[in-house]
Amino acid sequence: MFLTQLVHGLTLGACYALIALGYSMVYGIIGLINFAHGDIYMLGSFFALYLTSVVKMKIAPAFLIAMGLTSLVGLVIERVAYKPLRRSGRLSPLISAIGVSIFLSTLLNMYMGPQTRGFPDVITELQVKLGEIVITTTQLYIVAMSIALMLLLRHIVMRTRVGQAMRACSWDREVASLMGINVDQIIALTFAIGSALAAAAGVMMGVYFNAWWPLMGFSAGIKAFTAAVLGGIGSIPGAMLGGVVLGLVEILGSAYLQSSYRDAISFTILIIVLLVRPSGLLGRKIEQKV
Amino acid sequence: MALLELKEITMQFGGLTAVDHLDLRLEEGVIFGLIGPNGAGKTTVFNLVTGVYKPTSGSIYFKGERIDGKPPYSITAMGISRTFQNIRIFKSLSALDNVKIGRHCKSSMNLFHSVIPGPFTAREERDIEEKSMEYLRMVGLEHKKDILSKNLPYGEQRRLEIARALACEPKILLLDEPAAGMNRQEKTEIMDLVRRIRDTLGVTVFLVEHDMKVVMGVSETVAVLDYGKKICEGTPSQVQSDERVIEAYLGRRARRTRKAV
Amino acid sequence: MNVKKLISLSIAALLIVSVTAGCSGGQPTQKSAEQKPPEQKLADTGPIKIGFLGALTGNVASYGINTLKGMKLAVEEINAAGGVLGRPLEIVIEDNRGDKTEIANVTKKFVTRDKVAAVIGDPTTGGTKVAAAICQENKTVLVSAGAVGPGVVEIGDYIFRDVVIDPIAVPAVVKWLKDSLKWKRVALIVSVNNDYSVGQAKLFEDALKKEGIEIAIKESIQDGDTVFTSQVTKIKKANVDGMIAPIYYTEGALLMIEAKKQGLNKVFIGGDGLLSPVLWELAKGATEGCMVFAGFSPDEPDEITKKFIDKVKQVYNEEPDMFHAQGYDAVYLVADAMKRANSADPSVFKTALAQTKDLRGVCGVLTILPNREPLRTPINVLEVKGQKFALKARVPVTAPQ
Amino acid sequence: MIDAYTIQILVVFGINAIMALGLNLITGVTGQLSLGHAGFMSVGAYTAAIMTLRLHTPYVLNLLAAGVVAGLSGVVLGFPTLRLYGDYLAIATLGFGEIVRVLFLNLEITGGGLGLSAIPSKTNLAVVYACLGITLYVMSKIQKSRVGRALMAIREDEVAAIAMGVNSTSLKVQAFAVGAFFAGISGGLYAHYLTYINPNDFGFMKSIDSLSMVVLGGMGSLPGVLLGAAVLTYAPEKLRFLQNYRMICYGAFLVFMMVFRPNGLLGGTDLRQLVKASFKGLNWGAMAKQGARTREGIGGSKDGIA
Repeated sequence: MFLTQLVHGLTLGACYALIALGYSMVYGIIGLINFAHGDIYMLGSFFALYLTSVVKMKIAPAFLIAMGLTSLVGLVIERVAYKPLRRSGRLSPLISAIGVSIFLSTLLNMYMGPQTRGFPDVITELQVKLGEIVITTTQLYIVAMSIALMLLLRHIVMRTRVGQAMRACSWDREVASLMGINVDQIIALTFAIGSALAAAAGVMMGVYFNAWWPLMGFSAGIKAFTAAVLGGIGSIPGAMLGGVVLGLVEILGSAYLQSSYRDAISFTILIIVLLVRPSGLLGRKIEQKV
Repeated sequence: MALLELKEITMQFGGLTAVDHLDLRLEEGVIFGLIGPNGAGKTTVFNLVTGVYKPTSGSIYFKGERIDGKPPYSITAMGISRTFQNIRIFKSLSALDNVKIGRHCKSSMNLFHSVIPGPFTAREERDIEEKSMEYLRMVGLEHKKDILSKNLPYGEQRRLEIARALACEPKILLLDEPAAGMNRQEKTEIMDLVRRIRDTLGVTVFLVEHDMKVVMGVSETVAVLDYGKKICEGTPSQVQSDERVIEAYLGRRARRTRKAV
Repeated sequence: MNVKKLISLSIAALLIVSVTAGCSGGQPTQKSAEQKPPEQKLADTGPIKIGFLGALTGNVASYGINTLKGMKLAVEEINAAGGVLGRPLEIVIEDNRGDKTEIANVTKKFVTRDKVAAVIGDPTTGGTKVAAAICQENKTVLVSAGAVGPGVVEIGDYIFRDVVIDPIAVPAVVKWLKDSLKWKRVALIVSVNNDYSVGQAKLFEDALKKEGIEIAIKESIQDGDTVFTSQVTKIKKANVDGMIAPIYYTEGALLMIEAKKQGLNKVFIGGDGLLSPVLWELAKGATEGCMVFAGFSPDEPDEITKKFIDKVKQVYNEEPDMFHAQGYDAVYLVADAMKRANSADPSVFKTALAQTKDLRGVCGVLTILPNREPLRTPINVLEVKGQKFALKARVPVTAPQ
Repeated sequence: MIDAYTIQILVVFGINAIMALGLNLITGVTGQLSLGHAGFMSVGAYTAAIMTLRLHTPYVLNLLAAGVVAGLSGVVLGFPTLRLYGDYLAIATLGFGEIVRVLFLNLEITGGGLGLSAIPSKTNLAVVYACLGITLYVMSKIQKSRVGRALMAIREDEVAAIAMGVNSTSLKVQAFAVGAFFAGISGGLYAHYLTYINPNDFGFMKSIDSLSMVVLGGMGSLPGVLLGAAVLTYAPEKLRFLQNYRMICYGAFLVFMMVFRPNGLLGGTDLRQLVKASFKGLNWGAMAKQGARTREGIGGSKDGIA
């Protein structure tokens, strides 16, 4: 029983990690609490749903096209809703993000209806049995995907020129631009990558839970925010770790404590973790330079 | 009894020792300069005195009372106030409001007083306003009281920060590089101001400065820090002729230059 | 100082007033037209207005949208047949997002600006309670299509509902479970943030206790959840005869998918919250055999119901669910009362509404009891078979003493 | 001339404004981003409802108790979490709001998911505006006082504020307590107005709504917050003619407003300035522009990415 729950917890954690990765990346670079991230995730999932069920595409190409389309939408959103606000504190873009979130979710609500929709059978589900635990192929895909994307992302940020520019922008945008970095371009790129990651998460989660609905981004956004903060804002391995911890806490909390208190349990643990480590599990310590 | 006394102060950050067994004594009414090359630990000393850091070992006494380990705000209330190396005024508040916040520990209205009006609160508010204007006048900014402080020119921001620190009516004022980034004219003005603060208000001044002319011109006693250690202390002329000081400044610079080449 | 304070406060007040003046000045033409004395709306030959109260966006939008679709069909039919008292019906549509404040806003708008004769909705019990207080105060009839929880009609004599109410249905169904299916040990699943679910679960608990069926395990979910793994694992371990799941169809379908994944091959039974084609559209076979009790039966329907099902399919290209049916019936219930009372004045036709007896609707036969609670008989127990609900049993109910 | 629908909107505006003014003290004045303000409102609403339903206490007492209990919960939240900075604090407050919601969904006394109904309808326009008046008075007094200046100092630069002798932890807790007190009052008004409350009514969206009011109006500015509350209460109603497109337009409207006035409608102006401006016949727009602030301090944690 415990091992089964553990497997479920890890899978759910990998899902949260997937959403949190893109979130944390955008967050790390422009410091925006992007409440629209969840809705971008919903949109990515929608594209995949449309492509697989209406266009009857296979999942692999649908997955890639969904990521591409979503990153385009991400670019547009950045240009329209965030770029004009780059110099105006941190709460104005936050409200703007809420506007984008309401816009996207009601738009899809209008075109698709509020009903939850299932994905067609796009992945042949096989089961691997290890004693009492049963692991499905989808679960394996999700865990593998989130680890792969984390490594890829970390590679991009730490080892490439673009990543170097991103890190420069995250430390000090003005200095970065003085160094000849095109800050606008880098931020746009960050958004594109972040949105593509959100889409990847959306597709995987949509397939795994077999559910798409216009408001699915709302709770996903909160979970991503929570996972990112728990792991340490801006830290890519932190987002991964935060997601996994959150998933485990949710599953094990509802299995061994009270399932009706699930969210309260996970937030209590979050607050306790933050009190012990005020900048998250893997976050850099905030130094108040005097 | 010295006004401020640091005994055997050591401060370590991880493996780095920023301040190393430092002893300092400031008598009441002096202008005391602390100099040293970059990274010598001058600002750390200020942070230790004001309670931002807690020393790894050693003790700090103010008016005979031990203050290390106390929270910064209560150290301020006891009569130590400071300015910052990189100006830290309250940018989107007016110049007058900045100074009024300096009056915080000299007034006592709490939340309830501010809501329930009475003769006491009115009197106190009037007192805050008058005193704050006095300090603004002292630094020559009385005509700019309603201007948002971030819109003031650099030199005036520095002076505003000093006025804010004075508004606490400190026994001792810690100035962290008050002349940094100023032109000659402004530097002379700052030196005048420092002298006036001591002469008219009787405030002891503890000064960290990079600019030799300013330190030497205004201080009565100067101490030199190098790698967290005090290597010399005396009158400006004594310090200027001290071998170790010259070595710390010039010798190092010479070594560095060689390395860079 | 004091003068300054006064000035600043009065400026603030001025600001409010100017803002609110903007509020009320918004629709001057409309208002002057509607500021006529209230008798006028009842006497003239204009359309009889019915307010639709429900969410078209937000979390509970699917209930509101389908209720509205059902209402529209009924109104079309009635108008095509000459309307009520020679006047056509007209639905005033406003979205409330499922937000209580907006529900209050919309209801106030209905009763004061639109001067509707009746308000139909809200599909949720909580929303209905907020709206009911306002309707009662303003003497406008409210018929809830969906509020099944307790404490609704008690709000006042203008408040009605046309649902299968749980206090009557649940004991009957539990008795049937014991007698016909021989269940002895069950799991109870409740969605804690859904008032429908919490209310029905409480009734189930009482009824199960009374019938001597053991609740082996009680598990909680939340509306909006997609992950039910730990709940299903625990239920599977509890080794029960069946699961009682008074929850809505989306969570129901996802829960049943998870149950099938984990090899929990026991039957779920739930209330009309589960009655939606979403069950098999989403769950691809995982819901096979799942049971639902409701007043509405798409299988072996009578004439009226069959006509209704065909019409929904034809107009909206979808299978009707509970909300379509309740919305549709609510309009007929109101129209019937107006006809019998020969008046569209709420204070008059509410009496006729309270005397409704054996009204044939798509959800069965409806009688309003003396305490203004509806009695629907029989209760249909349906079973998911392939892509449809098949009638499994008809459980008769009688009015409680 | 004013019909019940208008009164309804005015009451809702008043309740929203009281809540937003409370949040403004925490976020706008003190600079602490709070995403759990609805949690305080919820505590207030439930306090009032439970008192009236179980103890049959008088209305005014219920309102006061709603404020006091919510204020205490602000202190309880404040002490442990105010050691956190920036977005770490934000998520802790969000967590608080969620914990309160889940707790109320599970407790017996709060009616769980069924909520509490049949709360006597007592709140009317006069009461709401009396409360709003008191709130405005208190807030304007606080903002102009020693405490208010210290709070603003914390927002501008906490390190410097402490160096000026400001006990920032204590003051932040006080700001949370007062902000929560008024959220509690608005919760009490809400409960006695709608007569029915449910934990889900005080979710994250409600917190976000009031945050939007504060930011849209202009943080720290009392008329700004009033205007923000008015606009965001009125806009969804005014947009009703758009039917299906209503919420889509509302979302676009939020984006547009922020892009158009990044510092809020009246960002950076305060009552005093407005009074002076209106006397001297100055240009209000210029005034706002002069006062416009960038608020880098809030939630600012330069962490970089790794």
